[in-house]
Amino acid sequence: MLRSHVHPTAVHERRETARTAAASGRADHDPAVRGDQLVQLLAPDGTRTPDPEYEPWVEDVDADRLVALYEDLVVVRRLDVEATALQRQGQLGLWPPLLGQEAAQVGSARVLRRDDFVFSSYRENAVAYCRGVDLTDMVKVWRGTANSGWDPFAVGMATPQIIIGAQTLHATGWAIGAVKDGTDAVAVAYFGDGATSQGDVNEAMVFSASFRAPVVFFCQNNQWAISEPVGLQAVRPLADRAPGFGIPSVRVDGNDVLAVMAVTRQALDRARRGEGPTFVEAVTYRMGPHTTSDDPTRYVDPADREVWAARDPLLRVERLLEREGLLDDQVTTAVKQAADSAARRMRAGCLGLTAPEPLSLFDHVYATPSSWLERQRSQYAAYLAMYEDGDGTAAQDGAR
Amino acid sequence: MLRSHVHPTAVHERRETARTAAASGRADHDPAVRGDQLVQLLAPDGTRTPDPEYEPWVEDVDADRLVALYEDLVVVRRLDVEATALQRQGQLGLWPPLLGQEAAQVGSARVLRRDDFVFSSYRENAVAYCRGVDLTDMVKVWRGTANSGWDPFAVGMATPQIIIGAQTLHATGWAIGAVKDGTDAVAVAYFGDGATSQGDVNEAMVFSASFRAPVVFFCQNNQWAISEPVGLQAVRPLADRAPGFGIPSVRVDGNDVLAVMAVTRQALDRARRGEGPTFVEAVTYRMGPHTTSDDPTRYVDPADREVWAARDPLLRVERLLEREGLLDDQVTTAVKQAADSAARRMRAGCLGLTAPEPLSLFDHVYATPSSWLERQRSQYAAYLAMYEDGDGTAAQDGAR
Amino acid sequence: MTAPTTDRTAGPSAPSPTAGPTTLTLAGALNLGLRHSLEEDPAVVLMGEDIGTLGGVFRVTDGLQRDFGADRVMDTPLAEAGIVGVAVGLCYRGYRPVVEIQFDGFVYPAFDQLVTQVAKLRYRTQGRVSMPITVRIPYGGGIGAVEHHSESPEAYFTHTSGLRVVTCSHPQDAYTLLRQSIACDDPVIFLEPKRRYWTKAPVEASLDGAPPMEAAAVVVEGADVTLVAYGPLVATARDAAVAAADDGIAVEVIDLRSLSPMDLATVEASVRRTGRLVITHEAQQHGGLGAEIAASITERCFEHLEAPPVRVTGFDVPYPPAKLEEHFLPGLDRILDGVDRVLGRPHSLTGREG
Amino acid sequence: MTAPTTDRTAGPSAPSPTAGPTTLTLAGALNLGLRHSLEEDPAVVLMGEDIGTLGGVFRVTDGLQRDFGADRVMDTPLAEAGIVGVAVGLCYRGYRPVVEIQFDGFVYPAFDQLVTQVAKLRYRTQGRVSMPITVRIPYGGGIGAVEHHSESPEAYFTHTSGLRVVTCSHPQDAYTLLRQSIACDDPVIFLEPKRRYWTKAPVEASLDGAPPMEAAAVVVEGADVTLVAYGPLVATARDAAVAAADDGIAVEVIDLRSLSPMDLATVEASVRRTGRLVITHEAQQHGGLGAEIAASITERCFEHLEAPPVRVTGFDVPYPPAKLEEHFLPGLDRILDGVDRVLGRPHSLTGREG
Ligand SMILES: Cc1ncc(C[n+]2csc(CCOP(=O)(O)OP(=O)(O)O)c2C)c(N)n1
Ligand SMILES: Cc1ncc(C[n+]2csc(CCOP(=O)(O)OP(=O)(O)O)c2C)c(N)n1
Ligand SMILES: [Mg+2]
Ligand SMILES: [Mg+2]
Repeated sequence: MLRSHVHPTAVHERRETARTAAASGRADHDPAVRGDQLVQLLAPDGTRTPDPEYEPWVEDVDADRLVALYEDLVVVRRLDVEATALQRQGQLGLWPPLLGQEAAQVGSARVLRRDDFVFSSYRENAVAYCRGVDLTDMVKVWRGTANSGWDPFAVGMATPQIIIGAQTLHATGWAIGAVKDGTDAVAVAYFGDGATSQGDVNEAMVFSASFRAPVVFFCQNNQWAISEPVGLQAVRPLADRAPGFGIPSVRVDGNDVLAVMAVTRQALDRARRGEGPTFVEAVTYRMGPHTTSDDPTRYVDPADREVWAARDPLLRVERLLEREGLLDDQVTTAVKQAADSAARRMRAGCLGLTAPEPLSLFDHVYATPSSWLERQRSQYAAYLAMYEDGDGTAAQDGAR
Repeated sequence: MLRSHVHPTAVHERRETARTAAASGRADHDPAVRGDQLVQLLAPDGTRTPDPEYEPWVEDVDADRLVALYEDLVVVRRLDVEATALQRQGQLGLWPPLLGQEAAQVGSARVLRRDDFVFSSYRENAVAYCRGVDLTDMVKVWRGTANSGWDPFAVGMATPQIIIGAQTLHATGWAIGAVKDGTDAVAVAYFGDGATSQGDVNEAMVFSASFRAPVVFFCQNNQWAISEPVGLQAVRPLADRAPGFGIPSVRVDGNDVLAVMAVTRQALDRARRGEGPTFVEAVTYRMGPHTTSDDPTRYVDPADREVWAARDPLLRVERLLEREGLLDDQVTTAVKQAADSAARRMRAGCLGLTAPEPLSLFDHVYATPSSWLERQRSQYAAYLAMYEDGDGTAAQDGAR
Repeated sequence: MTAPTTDRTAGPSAPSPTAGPTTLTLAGALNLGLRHSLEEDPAVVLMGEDIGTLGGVFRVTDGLQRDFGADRVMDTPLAEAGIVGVAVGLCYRGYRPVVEIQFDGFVYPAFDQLVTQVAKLRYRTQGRVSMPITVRIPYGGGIGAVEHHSESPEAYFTHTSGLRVVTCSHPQDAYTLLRQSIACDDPVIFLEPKRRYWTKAPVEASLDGAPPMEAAAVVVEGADVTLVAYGPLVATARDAAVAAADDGIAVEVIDLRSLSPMDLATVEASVRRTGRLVITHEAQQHGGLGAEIAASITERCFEHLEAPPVRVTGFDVPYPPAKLEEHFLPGLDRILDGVDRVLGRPHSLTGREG
Repeated sequence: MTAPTTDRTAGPSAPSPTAGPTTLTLAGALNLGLRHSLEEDPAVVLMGEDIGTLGGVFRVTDGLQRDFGADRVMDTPLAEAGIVGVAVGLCYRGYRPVVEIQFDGFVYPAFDQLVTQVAKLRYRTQGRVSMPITVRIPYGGGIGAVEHHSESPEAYFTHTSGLRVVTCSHPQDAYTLLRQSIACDDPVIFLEPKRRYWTKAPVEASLDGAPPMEAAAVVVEGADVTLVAYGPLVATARDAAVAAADDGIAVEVIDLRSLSPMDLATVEASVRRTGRLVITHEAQQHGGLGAEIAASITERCFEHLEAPPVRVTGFDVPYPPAKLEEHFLPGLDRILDGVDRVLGRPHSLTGREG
């Protein structure tokens, strides 16, 4: 028979939860999420949505933890706004805003262990924040002073990947290595909806399924790949793609920080128990431009944006806190101060970043010196030395 | 909820046939086909298997047509044996046998229209035969006298693709073009189980689903990619992969010529009606080596091969013909003669193929002459002319 | 990532092929070339990421989907191998696909389809299957972009038999070469110097009397040194010629235009007069196109050379961060230093070996 | 496709690193090198298509999965981008992956991962992330194979900053260079001359006293002409030197070994003595490595050159069908014709331009 169902096989036998549509409904009228159910624990109005399967995964989230999550969300949004401002002021060359995707990033990143490892794209600055990336390091790439800002091994996160989808294979390789090493650490690959069309991402699913690699494929479906709507990449929900590769998947309300935490924890748990990869589709929305160079007025319907504005990931935590009486002045002030202080640190760090020393151009191409390149370096040093001011600046006109 | 089911969406709403397990069962004990049902119309013992969904697609197959199919199967097997012999005798450099895959190839190729277009790999010589490829043209590549043997437009079939999976994208592009042209012709991409791991094949599924391209992805799962069993490429049946891309799929007994015809017709019909791509997994077995250079004793369990020998695609048609009293001496003799005659023609054609003229090396690199290459050609002509015998043979030692 | 973009394309009231010269940016001239190709030949289709609704991240395809429909100007899924592989299939049906690769650094996923299919299909099929694909790639640095947005991959393509490679340096050639590339029955890698997208000049929107696609152009005449450049560095080379003139040195600047095949006859004729050759490109030096030019010209003009050809190129490092790119890219002064070197005047390596 | 294979590898009773020379085929020496690398360093893992149970289509990995387990010698799914991308991830965890690409023509799907990731990760991360990957690629023609099985893609890699590229021409170097490549903290493209897999010679299974990976080797001394070759053509170049000696011409043959970086000092020293340079490789000429050698040596030895460097290479056409490959590949006579040319003796182009 022609089939559109994927039948589970013995290879990856799993409990099939006979789940009611409890968590769904709210988003069903929306074309972006039509025809499918989203895991949700926290509704846009700040009420908790009961979900017997996923509730247990966040039962440790007490008042303190909730406030901490709120602070994260506020801080990363503040940092995003600050970086956008820095770009507008000419201090950064470019910035890819994450506005709207805070919950997807914070929720998933905050449940990782130190020894887990993140392979992300360029937009995961909130993930980087949660991993402990220094705020100055975070903007180096965007200021153009370095091709990457931090030491991946110090924070358990690779530096931003610009080639769409390439990092999913790296995560898979890391995960295969983790198994070889006998650890239960997990690799997490972050990528977008557009990335799912790339061969690399599909090959990562093939390899990770074959090797039962402990990797979580965390897809932020923010509805756009620059100007292209997700419907151009896929005619079915992205989460539907994984099961055919033998990878269980889950579709979560990506603007619900609790639900994101829950599904990510479940995926991590599967991976740690040796059950292999999981695919998470976090359904969210890119509220800003693709990058500061983009002009979304050319392709975004403002009405759509409005619909999503009502699902704001930060606001719903704020409402929950209000409902539960946790949002007193003290908290509000502390959170605001944390955000402002982070923004100040990022700004100061950014402004302090200067162009690297010219001859550093030749550093770190190879681990061991190359005769050929050493010659070029010394010739360029001689060239720079011709100029009186010694630092070679007068000589520099390559970009004109 | 974690899911392994793919939910059909409104985008590709289709009839879900509540089909019983009638056609399955026979192969269920076999690891190669475990856990799933195969469409089957003709059992290994030559009995017809009733199947209300697929039966109608082959109801025009009368006695004559059945005998013709039988002849096809016998002829293509005979040609395959002949080509293998030619290779052993040093007349061909290499040959990729199709032994065991006759029904999958003949069944699918014989239901195509003249204006459909095939994009295949290197193993589809039975498809080429059915498309009307000249037998001498068929062996040119393997004798090394040309990089491809025939005019694709004369027979509606591209020449063999060696880069695994690349042709699936070509089929998709052709199909997109066919829609633009307003024709209901269909592209058929043939590829193997191993190919499903390549990015290209997955991207072909993405593009064809997005553009609703009339393409049939015909995957011959012959259980092997050289020495690698299909289980290394996929932990679930290959047909399970397509639905997640929005492409309906079907798993068919690839050794049953009638079932293959039926599912292919259904797929072609969908495509012609504008319903887009279909994925067919023809479950079969490579009874011979990967190519004449391969040594399958290093990796094939002879017991497995025995299991599959009992499912021989040719034998079961023979048994059906016997049962129906259609296999009299006249038919047997005629079929044998057709096969022998084809083999003789192939052999004679092969032996008549000689090395191309040396300077043809420079032909057809560009449509319009290139100054650079014309210079090389004339310099090489001068070089050849230095040698007394004029044809340059004394000069040729490049390969030593 | 997208680089800064502006909206300065030809627009709907585009000059017709017979209307006489209009002042256009290089990006606008490309847009007009695409428009006229679409108008002239129904087999022409455009494909790429963000080329439809958005009009491309550099707006080179601005307005074309609106005017020619989504059937001819197709936004595609985000997969370069897929785009090029699908273009191959369209060629089998007689189409002439014009593919946009969003930035230089994103062409590599398509490399297999380009090298094993696009470049080889005509040869493989003894001329039966044509691949009239044009692959447009914005390339080169100087725009302060992040990694993978400033590369010069031309040498990978010029080493690939079966491909043609051309590049433009000013609006007129943007128009002319693009239309010729699309009309060409061979696959053409069409490299667009992205930092020159906003250069303005009058454009004659006609192919009448246009030089052939293969021809190099002498853009500044001079008797002392031959300076070969292409794409983004032609403007820099012209500036260098002006600066050298102040020193009494007459630099002849050749804009190569076609990188494969190259019009070496034009270079050869010049070097036979000047006896001195400087080649400049942004791409890394090792195995760059400069090596081929130097080697070929040495082979053809050995007796005429007064000094070994000098290459002024990017260094053999990955493209550096934006704040270092001025050191990577050949600029006016480094080119002049190369000119001094072939002339035996004091230069940066005076007194050093080699 | 697989090419003809035989089973002549070192086998389980492989000589230990200290056992003294054994006669091995080039394929056997590679097998032994892999074995010793696996023994010496637990971080070394092998990945590829058909390398485990089958032992590789050329049997270079024969017996290694049996002896080191499927955990260290991994058959992978059929996807080259996947293999290389996964190898990158393994490097992040401290592994040293040795990847086999089955044939030269199948490396292109991995090109993106090689160029944008493997080559650039160290630079991108300011030295924090190492990519000690070795990519083994059987390359070159002369085995009568079908399309995509006879290519010489080295120039794509030698133009890619961040990669090292080496190739071996005889069993000893097969062993030595492979072990050095695996031990190297940089990514190395390791090119194996497939038509020489069955060449036999004594191999010292030790790295003691081995020349550094970067060093070229003068394999035949001679005062009249310098002939630079690498990989499969070193044997042909040696034969050419013998043939030339009959004519009283002393050809110095240099086996380049490392293609990036190149040991030009050795070539330069030779050319300063001979004043004449011939370069040969199977790869297409346009933008091939020969262009870089010719350009660089001209730059460094201009005053010493008596004639322009001559390149004897594959022609600028896609790899032809097997029955034409003898015309494509540089052979003894074409190399000798090149030698005649640099010596000003009568040759095929005598009386022609250029
Ligand atoms: C291989 C490659 N092709 C094209 C691009 C250009 N590009 C940068 S971001 C982007 C869209 C990515 O969309 P998605 O994967 O949904 O991630 P998002 O930007 O929405 O986070 C594109 C096409 C690229 N960086 N890499
Ligand atoms: C890109 C690429 N990688 C590797 C190969 C080498 N190769 C040739 S056939 C083959 C196995 C293909 O298996 P499958 O797709 O199942 O087709 P089958 O040979 O079984 O018909 C391999 C690995 C190739 N031809 N192309
Ligand atoms: Mg997106
Ligand atoms: Mg197979």
